Amino acid sequence: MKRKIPLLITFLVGVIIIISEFIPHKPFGQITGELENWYLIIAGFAIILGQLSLFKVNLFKIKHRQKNWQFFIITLLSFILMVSIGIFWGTENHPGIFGNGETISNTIGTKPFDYLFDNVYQNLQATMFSLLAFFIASAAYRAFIARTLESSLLLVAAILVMLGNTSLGSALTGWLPESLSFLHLPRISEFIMKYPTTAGQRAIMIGAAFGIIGSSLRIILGIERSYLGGE
Amino acid sequence: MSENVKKKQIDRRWIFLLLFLAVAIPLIFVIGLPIETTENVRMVHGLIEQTPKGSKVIISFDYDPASKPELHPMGKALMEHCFDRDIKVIVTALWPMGVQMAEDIYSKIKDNYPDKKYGVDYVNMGYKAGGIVTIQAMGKNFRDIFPQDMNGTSIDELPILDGINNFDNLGFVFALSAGDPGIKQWVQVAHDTYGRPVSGGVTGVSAPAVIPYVNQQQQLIGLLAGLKGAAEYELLTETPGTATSGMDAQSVAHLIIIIFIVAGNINYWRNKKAEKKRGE
Amino acid sequence: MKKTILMFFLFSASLLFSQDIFFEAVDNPNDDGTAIQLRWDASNISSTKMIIERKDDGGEAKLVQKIDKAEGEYMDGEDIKPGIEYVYSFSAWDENDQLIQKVESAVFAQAQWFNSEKISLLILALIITVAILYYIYHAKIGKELYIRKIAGLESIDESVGRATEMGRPILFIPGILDLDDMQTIAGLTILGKVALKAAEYDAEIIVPVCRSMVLSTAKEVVKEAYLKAGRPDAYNPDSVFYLTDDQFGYVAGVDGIIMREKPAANFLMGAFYAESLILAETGFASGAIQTAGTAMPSQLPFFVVACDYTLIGEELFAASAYLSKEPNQLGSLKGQDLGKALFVILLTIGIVLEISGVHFLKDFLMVY
Amino acid sequence: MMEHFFSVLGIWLGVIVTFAIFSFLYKDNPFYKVAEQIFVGLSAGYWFVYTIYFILIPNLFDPLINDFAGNWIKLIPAVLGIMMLMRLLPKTGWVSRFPIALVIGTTSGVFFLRYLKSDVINQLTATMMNPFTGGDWVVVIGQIMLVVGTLTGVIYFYFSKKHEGVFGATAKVGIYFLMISFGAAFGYTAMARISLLIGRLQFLLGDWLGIISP
Repeated sequence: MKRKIPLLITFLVGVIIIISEFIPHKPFGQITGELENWYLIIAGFAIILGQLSLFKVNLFKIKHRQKNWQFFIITLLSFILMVSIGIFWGTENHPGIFGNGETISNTIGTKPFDYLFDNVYQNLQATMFSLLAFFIASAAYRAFIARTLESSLLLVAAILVMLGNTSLGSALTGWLPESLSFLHLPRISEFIMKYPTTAGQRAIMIGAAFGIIGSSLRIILGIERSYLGGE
Repeated sequence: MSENVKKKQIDRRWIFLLLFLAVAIPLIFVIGLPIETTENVRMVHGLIEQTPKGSKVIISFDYDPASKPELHPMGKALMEHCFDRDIKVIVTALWPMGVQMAEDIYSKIKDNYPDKKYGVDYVNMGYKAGGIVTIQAMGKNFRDIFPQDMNGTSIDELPILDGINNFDNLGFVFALSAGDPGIKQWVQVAHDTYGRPVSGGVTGVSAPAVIPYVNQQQQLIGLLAGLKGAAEYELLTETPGTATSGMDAQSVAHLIIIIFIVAGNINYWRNKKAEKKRGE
Repeated sequence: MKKTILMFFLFSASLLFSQDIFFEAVDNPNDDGTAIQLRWDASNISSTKMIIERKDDGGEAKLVQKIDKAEGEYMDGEDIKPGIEYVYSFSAWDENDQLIQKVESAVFAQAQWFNSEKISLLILALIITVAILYYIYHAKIGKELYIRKIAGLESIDESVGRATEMGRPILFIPGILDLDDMQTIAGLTILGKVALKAAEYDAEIIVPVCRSMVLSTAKEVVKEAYLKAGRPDAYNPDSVFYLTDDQFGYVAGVDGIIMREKPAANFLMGAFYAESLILAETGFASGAIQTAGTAMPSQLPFFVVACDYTLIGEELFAASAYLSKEPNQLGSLKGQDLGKALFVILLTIGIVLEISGVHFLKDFLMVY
Repeated sequence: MMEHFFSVLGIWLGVIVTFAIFSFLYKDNPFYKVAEQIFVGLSAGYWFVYTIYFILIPNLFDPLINDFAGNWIKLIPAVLGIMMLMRLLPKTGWVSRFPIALVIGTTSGVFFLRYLKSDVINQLTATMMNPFTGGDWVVVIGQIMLVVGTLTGVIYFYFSKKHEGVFGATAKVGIYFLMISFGAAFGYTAMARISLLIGRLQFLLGDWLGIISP
């Protein structure tokens, strides 16, 4: 009961979706359309679940005084802050339960939710990801070594693409005559991208696609059940 | 194997500092190196040029502030290009923060287009979860997925959405995509299932994986890839912005990284040789 | 499709007498009968106002769309039902509000039972489904299915041996995603193999993880490996431990371990994001033999240049199937292989045909 | 006046968190940890609020409240959604299997079709070309590389045959193409990461210090 019905649901839903691809006639399209609408709503609940689980996990860590537990208080506080100002006064285009909070908006320029998003969140996220520029530079010097024919090919292609993808590439080889224009760095980089890279990435894409097709099929047919969890 | 390397390891923080300077200095002292356009960007430009006036298009903002430096200039140049060509823009977002990204661009450019009205020439439909399944649902019934725009106005009161029941009457779909869900899902559904033209702009990280879709089948019509793609597009639409002004720094930083790779390799092989000699 | 065109001619040919404006209404093919395609070309006349109207089953005319393009197409999907006749009219006015011309076109909306454009998709879907099920069945009844050796896996013996020789530990990282990711599962299968070797050679193994679910599974995997090697006493439960959930915090933690313990061999097997290159770099700098494997395409380049061996994409799953001998994985892999073989064969034939100027195979596979 | 104060304060807040994160480059430290946890908390809060305002209200609550008779069917996903939330409690966790089964079934069905069509069949037809036509010799060479690279690349990922003889050589060619494509990916990733740093410095030098015009 706890396992059989979910397996049956997965099977029926998967099969209906696949069938309706080939049979445009009623009622398959309608059923699929309805299922897809439900999916959106359930996905919404799943996101809520995700955020609440995060809350729960952090609460657990604080309660059991896990390593660095003090920092997780900050996580919880920022979460509560963002949610409450979002619900009280809403977001840029959405009123909250206390309306639009005009007094506050007039004082700080925007709604508090957007103020936090624009000034704190945006900068935090953008900076987190910009750290990677530094790590790439350091790894470039310390770890990217051409030890084999394979890695040499990789690095040469990388350098050509990097040169071609800058203004520098045009400046360096801009003097080449028309008859040698294929040696122009931006052209070389475009060539690498358009042919060998497309070929390589296409091979990966196809391999991965068969993998996804295989696992989808196993899930629909109930052969693969790990998504239901243990017990 | 690489015992040799660690003995002469320099502190990586010096490398960090060098890169920081390599990016900061060209931003302050602008060189203005030339930019050349590539075919994929010209294809994107051509698609918008060839779309008839009055057409309605979807621009999907599927990114968040983490990719803003790359995708935001594309979004801005594209939206201006559409407004210049009298193309009506319907904004959707598969990432929640995409809503804000689109609004940020619209609020910056709307003063230059006083005759463009919200709800007639532009609308922001807000965020929907569910990725590929939701896109497929839009293709069946757009109005079920988007009963309201982001302000809560009913879809029936928005003139721009007259006749938009699914993807049928759209000029094209343009995805500004930083990952999953994003451009791949739009290609798979909007083009490969419903036959609408799809184009897009992606971050440099995802560009190679998306490039096989730019092919004879026209699964994608052109592609803007990373800051360079954005700068080329700014050049074509003659609206230089942050992408163009960032290209100098980009060039110098690339050069620095290339020098690092070459120096690192020379270093490695020299140490290796020295070690071999000692070993003999 | 042919029938539709024929019907369209029967109904609208008589109405299309004018040369100035071209206008036609056609049933949208391969749908459930709820859309009509409208196409027009009024570029021969100069008109300031054009509209399309529709009469449902002889009822009142109502506006479908105002037109501002001289040439174009529009899909009408507003309350269309199959089996009803719709009469569409296209009217154009000049600047003095004088009607220049009105063209009518009638059409029946129809629902189809099979989408003829998708026949190639259906055939390929069936072939692949049957192939995968066939091979899974074969694997289940115990038939031997061959899988080639994966180059990266051969490094396990070498790495573990070297670690033993040097008296330094082995570091294993099963990616940074949770158990619901296939790559993590594949990583843990490989962990089983590495831990077994480590137990046999009596080398120390360290497994820092960043998900609590992964922690318990990884513990079990390592413990089982030591049992299998007949050395349950040598198993140290503290060798598998949880660091932290967040990406960069985890990286900083693992970096610290690499610096302190100086493992002789690193294994990075599973799903990785941006942290891949930091881990690989630190590992390289510490002088370890590194073996990596991931299906994250954007991280593969960094592994290839900074590691000694790399399992590329699908190889990770193949390695896991090879090691676990699990019939579902094995059978599925074989079925997918058949798909790839079919791809190569069709592509080769297709290219030969294209070169000789025969296009039917490509046309058959193409939908639009 | 106040508005100006808050807009300046906003920039300073941005600068402070930017440097807090950058401090990780020196070493892992409490400032970084605090900034990181604020990031996690705000992010979760943002998703939470947006999901309610953009999905649950317009697609579920509003239709049910305004026109219950026409939308009663939406009670089904509502119940399934609540079943999903029961995962939060260990005892009722199993209830969430029903909505998960529906979600996984839908995704699997959609993936099966879409990947087969877009990533297999359409890639097949896109590669099915006469490589000798369509442009000058550069294009012809490129197209030959495209065809050969795709074929050999797929062969590399074929696991049912030993890599030896002609087959092994073909797979070897495939790996070279994969490596070139990884090289391009490497170059593009490096470009992307640097762009992000440029974006940050444009903020610091422009919005904050005003040295460059943003």
